[in-house]
Amino acid sequence: MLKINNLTKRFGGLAAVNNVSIEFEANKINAIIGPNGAGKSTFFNLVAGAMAPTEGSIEYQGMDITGMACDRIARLGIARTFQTTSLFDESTVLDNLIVGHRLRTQSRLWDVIINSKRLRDEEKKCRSRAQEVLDFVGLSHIGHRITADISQEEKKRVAFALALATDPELVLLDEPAGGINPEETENLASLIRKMVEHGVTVCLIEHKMDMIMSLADKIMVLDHGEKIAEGTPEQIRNNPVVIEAYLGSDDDAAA
Amino acid sequence: AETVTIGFTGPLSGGAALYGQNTLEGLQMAAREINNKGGFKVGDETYEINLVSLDDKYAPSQAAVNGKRLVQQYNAPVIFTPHSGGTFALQAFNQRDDFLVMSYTSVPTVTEKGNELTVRIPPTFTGYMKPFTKIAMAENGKKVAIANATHDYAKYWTKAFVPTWEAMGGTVVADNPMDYNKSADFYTGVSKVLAEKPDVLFIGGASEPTALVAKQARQLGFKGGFVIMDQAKMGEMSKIIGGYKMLEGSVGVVPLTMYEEQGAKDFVAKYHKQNDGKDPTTEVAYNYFAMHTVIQAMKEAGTVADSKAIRAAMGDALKNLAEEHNPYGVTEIDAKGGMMADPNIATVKKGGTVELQRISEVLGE
Amino acid sequence: MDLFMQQVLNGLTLGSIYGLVALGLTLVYGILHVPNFAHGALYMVGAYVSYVIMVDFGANYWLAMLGAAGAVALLAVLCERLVFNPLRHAPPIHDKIAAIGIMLFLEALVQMHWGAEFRRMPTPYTGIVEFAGLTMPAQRILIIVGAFSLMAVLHLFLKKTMTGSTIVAMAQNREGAFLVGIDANRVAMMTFAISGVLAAVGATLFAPINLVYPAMGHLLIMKAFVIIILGGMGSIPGAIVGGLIIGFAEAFGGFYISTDYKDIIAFALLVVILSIKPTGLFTKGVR
Amino acid sequence: MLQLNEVEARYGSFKALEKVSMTVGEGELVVLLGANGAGKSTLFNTISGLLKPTAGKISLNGKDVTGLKPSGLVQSGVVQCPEGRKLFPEMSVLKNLMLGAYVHRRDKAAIKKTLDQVLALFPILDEKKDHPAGSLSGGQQQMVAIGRAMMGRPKLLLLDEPSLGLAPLVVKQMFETIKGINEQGTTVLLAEQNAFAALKIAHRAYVIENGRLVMEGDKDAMLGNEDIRKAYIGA
Amino acid sequence: MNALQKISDFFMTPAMKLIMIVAALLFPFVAGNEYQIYVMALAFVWAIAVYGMNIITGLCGQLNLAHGGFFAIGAYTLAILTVDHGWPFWWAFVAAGVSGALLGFLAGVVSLRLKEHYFAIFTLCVGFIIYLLIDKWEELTHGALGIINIPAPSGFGLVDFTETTPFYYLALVFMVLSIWLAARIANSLLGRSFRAIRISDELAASLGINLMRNKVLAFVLSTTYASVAGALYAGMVRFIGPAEADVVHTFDMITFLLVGGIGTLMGPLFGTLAITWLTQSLQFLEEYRMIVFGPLLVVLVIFFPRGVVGTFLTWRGRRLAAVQETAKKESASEKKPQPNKAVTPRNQEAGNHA
Ligand SMILES: Nc1ncnc2c1ncn2[C@@H]1O[C@H](COP(=O)(O)OP(=O)(O)OP(=O)(O)O)[C@@H](O)[C@H]1O
Ligand SMILES: Nc1ncnc2c1ncn2[C@@H]1O[C@H](COP(=O)(O)OP(=O)(O)OP(=O)(O)O)[C@@H](O)[C@H]1O
Ligand SMILES: [Mg+2]
Ligand SMILES: [Mg+2]
Repeated sequence: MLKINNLTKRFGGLAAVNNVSIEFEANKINAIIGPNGAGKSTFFNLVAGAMAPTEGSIEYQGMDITGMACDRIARLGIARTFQTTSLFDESTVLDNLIVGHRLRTQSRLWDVIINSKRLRDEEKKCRSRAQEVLDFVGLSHIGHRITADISQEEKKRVAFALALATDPELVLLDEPAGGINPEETENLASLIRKMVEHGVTVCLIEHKMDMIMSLADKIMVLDHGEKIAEGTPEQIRNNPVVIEAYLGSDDDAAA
Repeated sequence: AETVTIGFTGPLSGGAALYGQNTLEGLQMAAREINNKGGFKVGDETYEINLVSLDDKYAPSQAAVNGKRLVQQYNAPVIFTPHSGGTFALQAFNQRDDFLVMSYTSVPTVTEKGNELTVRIPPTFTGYMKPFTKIAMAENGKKVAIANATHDYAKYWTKAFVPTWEAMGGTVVADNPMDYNKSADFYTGVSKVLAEKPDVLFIGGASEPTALVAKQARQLGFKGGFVIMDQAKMGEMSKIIGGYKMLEGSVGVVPLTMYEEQGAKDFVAKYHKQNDGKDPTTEVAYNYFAMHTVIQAMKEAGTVADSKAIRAAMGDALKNLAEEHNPYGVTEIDAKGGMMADPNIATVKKGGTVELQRISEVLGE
Repeated sequence: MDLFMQQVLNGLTLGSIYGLVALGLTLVYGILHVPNFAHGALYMVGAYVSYVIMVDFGANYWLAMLGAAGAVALLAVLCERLVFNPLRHAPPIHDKIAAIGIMLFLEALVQMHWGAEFRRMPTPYTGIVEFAGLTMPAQRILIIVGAFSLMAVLHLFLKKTMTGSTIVAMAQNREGAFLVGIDANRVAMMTFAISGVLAAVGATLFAPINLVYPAMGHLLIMKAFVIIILGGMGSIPGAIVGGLIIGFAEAFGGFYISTDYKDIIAFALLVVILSIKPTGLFTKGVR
Repeated sequence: MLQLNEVEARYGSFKALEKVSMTVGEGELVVLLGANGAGKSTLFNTISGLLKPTAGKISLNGKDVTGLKPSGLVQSGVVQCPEGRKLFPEMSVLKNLMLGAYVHRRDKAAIKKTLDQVLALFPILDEKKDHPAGSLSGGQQQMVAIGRAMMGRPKLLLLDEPSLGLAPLVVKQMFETIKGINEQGTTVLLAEQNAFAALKIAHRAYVIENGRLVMEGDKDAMLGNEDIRKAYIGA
Repeated sequence: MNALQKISDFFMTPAMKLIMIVAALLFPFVAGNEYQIYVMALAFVWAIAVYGMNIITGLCGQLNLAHGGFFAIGAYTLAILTVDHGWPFWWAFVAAGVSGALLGFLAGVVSLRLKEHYFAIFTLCVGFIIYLLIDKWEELTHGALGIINIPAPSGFGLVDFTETTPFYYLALVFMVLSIWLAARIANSLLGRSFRAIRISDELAASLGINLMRNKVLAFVLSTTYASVAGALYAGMVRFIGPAEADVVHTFDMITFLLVGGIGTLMGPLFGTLAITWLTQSLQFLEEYRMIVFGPLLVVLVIFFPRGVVGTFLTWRGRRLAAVQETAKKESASEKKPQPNKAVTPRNQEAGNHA
């Protein structure tokens, strides 16, 4: 589904991502782990089109998307969440989600002026999609609340729903469980599984090893911008290079 | 007694506030004078003046709004405005709404477009072209460089001045007007025109920046004379640059304080008394005169409401106006509503002495 | 050649004053992210205070400068306390509007008190210095020397002293500055005070070759804004270099092209530079 | 050393802390456990003075410090390493650290010593010391934040979720570091979601829920508590 | 539900809109004099421009300080075409809108590459360049002299728009059209795209929204509004000069927007009318009125940052959420199915950007 060839991104002298090649399969959960500053977020930025790579290519469903603009890539079916998401505070939660489906609609200024049937249909479609994703992330009970008033954790799930509203085939989740307690992490993990069941491919950056190990079908480990390992959780857990660079020998702390 | 409302819209705040306030001051001074004497009589009725002034920040649209307000809400038959833009904006509806525009601007177009209810208070500036040119050429030479301001009034001036200068055998060696109100510094502009070695520098805007331009020209080694546009008054300039020495060889207009005529002297004395010896500006004097003229015209016309009749009585009003109310000695109004006068112009001779002459004297008419 | 050198000196005069005013603006922007539209009004008040001290109290030029610096610093601090501090969490448009409110207020106040007329500020330095065919009034030399010395002092203060660093720190993270024990309010006040001082000194230096009137700050503040976005907002070298660029653009553009179009030249320059480098000349690539 | 008495804090009308009373003794390492939004950061910000309590009293070594400004508290030795780091992004890493020692700015020699310690603790920072802090990765920035707090040579160090966004290996080192800091005599109050690791190095712990302290106990009692295990350790 | 809440609900109903329109239609009959009608008509013209600003600044989050410049471009296009080239008013009027759109497109493409404060100050400079061009390019614009004798809108022999009252209705029609279109845009998917950009560029782009295209569209819409307003203005005041392009007008418009409530539907109108009448009533203070007005502005942004309409809407939104919460609790305790959608009034969500 996603094929990365010799991807490199340099900031000045620093190679944040260095010659990484990997292939992610459809309908799987793919995780990226690695020490801080390994280049994980940068990797996501490259895939999502927020930055152009210095070298290398990205192929998505057989199509070369290297250097393509962010919004086009989103329309091709790649969605993402950010570590910190801002939302439209003065609107209701549901309202925030409607725009998520905008990229699947065709209406232009002209439709708006004449209030065309197309526009009305599409607005209906967006609204029902928003309701769906809200149900999906389990927040339908707060759809009417002003976004400023919901809890931080609920906001995270709204951001999640927003990504889903774009009808993605691949979602990139950057540390979705950062600052979330174990119970909620577990809920989130089931949510991710549920997404895969519904035919979405997931790419995930996370430091919570428990979660990764139980969720991921495939893990890529980055260090200093380079891919140092790739494989199933089992393989990664026992990979000495990874242990050396990242996990540490005593996994107490990673509990 | 009854009251009659006279309106004013002009810049009372913002960059042109000083100018607007000076014009208003002249109107207020006259109104106060009349009211203190118990008002004025039209027919059997005695009226007092209620002068309502509104700020328009020099914006034509605000002048229009103010005009509407003065007419509709205050029933003013006469509205004073000290700028051409405001005048044009008022002219869009003054005939329909039936009020007289008293315009303090020397831009000729305000009375040339055939508006029947407009009076232009000062004489047009075109009268200065020939005498200024004649004197400047005689004192200095035939090469002029243009370095006056860029606002509308200065543009009008330049447009009239250049052909006159050339028609009388002169050449324009440089043309580089500058924004007098907004420029931080004139050095660059002045050195640019001086590079063409002119005999005469044509300058002018508000008095104070004009004085700075003259000073900087001297600092940069200019030895010729200045033609000073009438908006700047030599007297006020001399205060900024310490006397007339720097203006040697220049021609321009002088403040009323230097006029020899009795009307002028009376007015200046009166003003000095009321203002701790401060000199009156031209704006004060002309608007003082204009207010008296309007009231005189009301008396002549026998009405305080009929603006057409008041306009029609202007000519007679001028004839019967007391000398002390007419510092500039204006005697006539033309058919289109322009006041006509024969003002003094001044030449600064060697050593900084100032010589006054009427325009008609210079031209030998 | 003389004429060329003359323009260089003119450019320096203008550039140093522009730079000084832009510096105050950029510092305040750095701390509160407020484009302080009232800065031009502070400059204007500075000129009036100097004028009053010299003309009405007959004090000496340098004393007047000192007095103006103190008074405007106080005024700037008041603005910070009463207006910008309460607005620090508000969306950016709000600060701008509030700044405009202050500007309108100060201008109206000055006009009420001193009237709208042009005033001429005296200076003891009326001589003209001539060398190598160049004429240079003493006051202009004073402007250049004074402005650049002040900039140098400020630079050293910000770079070399811990107190200076607190200003830079706070510009980058207010809460972070709190947490290391910096009294952020004091720093904000100090910054506003410095910007006030820069405005007042700039005004006292420049007013003697110009005029003092309520609207005198308008175009200057506009130019100062051009300068700080040209140089990169919040950047100190940016403000100085930007000031010089605009000063020279005006001097040379005004001389070799047209004085009437010199402002257009400055603004066109801005469009060109920002089209090439959208964050200004001196911003680093990090946010 | 630190004593809170019925402290209350609000955001507008929302009561984020309710009657919080707690003590932290000299030399202790106390952990504050709580779910997302329980009020940990709010409590920390209240102690460090970023937030003013609406009721209650906070005292430090018997001295009332309620409502003191953060700068005052740093002076008295309370230094917080905040959630979200709050670095000076365009300043170099080194300058960030130096500013951490702002209140000790006159004591040049001591600053140098602390700096060496910090750089030894986080060698990557030594490597990056001339880079702007904002160009570092999330985890590296966290190190700068902790390092900066340590530069203040705190008597009481408040660490708000220092492990947030850190790689497991670094988390482990981090906890060891914290333990080390504590053993050298600094009192530490630590907010964590990583309850197990935190408890292992702690002396005592409090549990906060919905702005209220609901449980307190020493390390072993906490580790043995079934509810705690279920709610926060997830084992 | 108390009386206050009932009233607030009433504000959101279609009946309220009807009342407002009827009130506007009746205004000339109840106005004390023509001056009030004139001021009102002028305020309507300004309001049109402010609605434009609300699209780029309120919805899309880009503070455009060149707005006054585009107002002037509209006014000048109309004036030049009618006075110098003898075009009929309405043709020139259309051309004014088109030139506002075209020049807006050009300016937008250049300036929208910049972000936040850079964009704001850059557009401030764009506005100043427009001013300078108008002031200096004498061959085209008559420079500092301005353009006089601009014709009033032609009434095709049916009405005379040089009269104040007919012009008032004309301005009213254009303003209602503007609000109608603004509402359409705000509540449509297009408006939602704009708002997503306002939240964050990054987020919007990740949702597949083409930043540049949408920003330029919003910018062009806003400049078109501004130039249409400018053209009407020229037909009303019938004299224009370079001062029309002064930044002061832009500042005025921001003030209107802020007082009314930025990003809301009725805010621009409310703010424009409120401030216009306030300044008119402060006229008696003459040159000192800024001493009152300046601090008033400061107080307003400190204590009512969302403006009047914005404050009202937020308050109402909270209340509705609370009402639903209790409704839900009650229904839950009665073990009925949740009347989720039934409770949501249709205009609730419109209300937030309304
Ligand atoms: N815009 C940028 N400019 C310069 N350097 C950058 C930029 N963005 C990231 N870097 C550098 O690239 C490297 C990789 O950063 P990245 O944010 O991708 O790490 P990460 O793997 O996501 O780390 P973490 O887990 O801590 O979030 C870091 O050394 C960082 O300092
Ligand atoms: N600035 C604020 N305004 C309003 N409410 C706030 C604010 N900051 C926090 N809250 C609310 O106060 C409560 C406690 O938040 P706090 O940040 O203290 O939690 P926490 O325990 O630190 O959570 P986390 O583990 O996510 O850091 C939450 O419900 C949160 O939504
Ligand atoms: Mg990252
Ligand atoms: Mg927290």
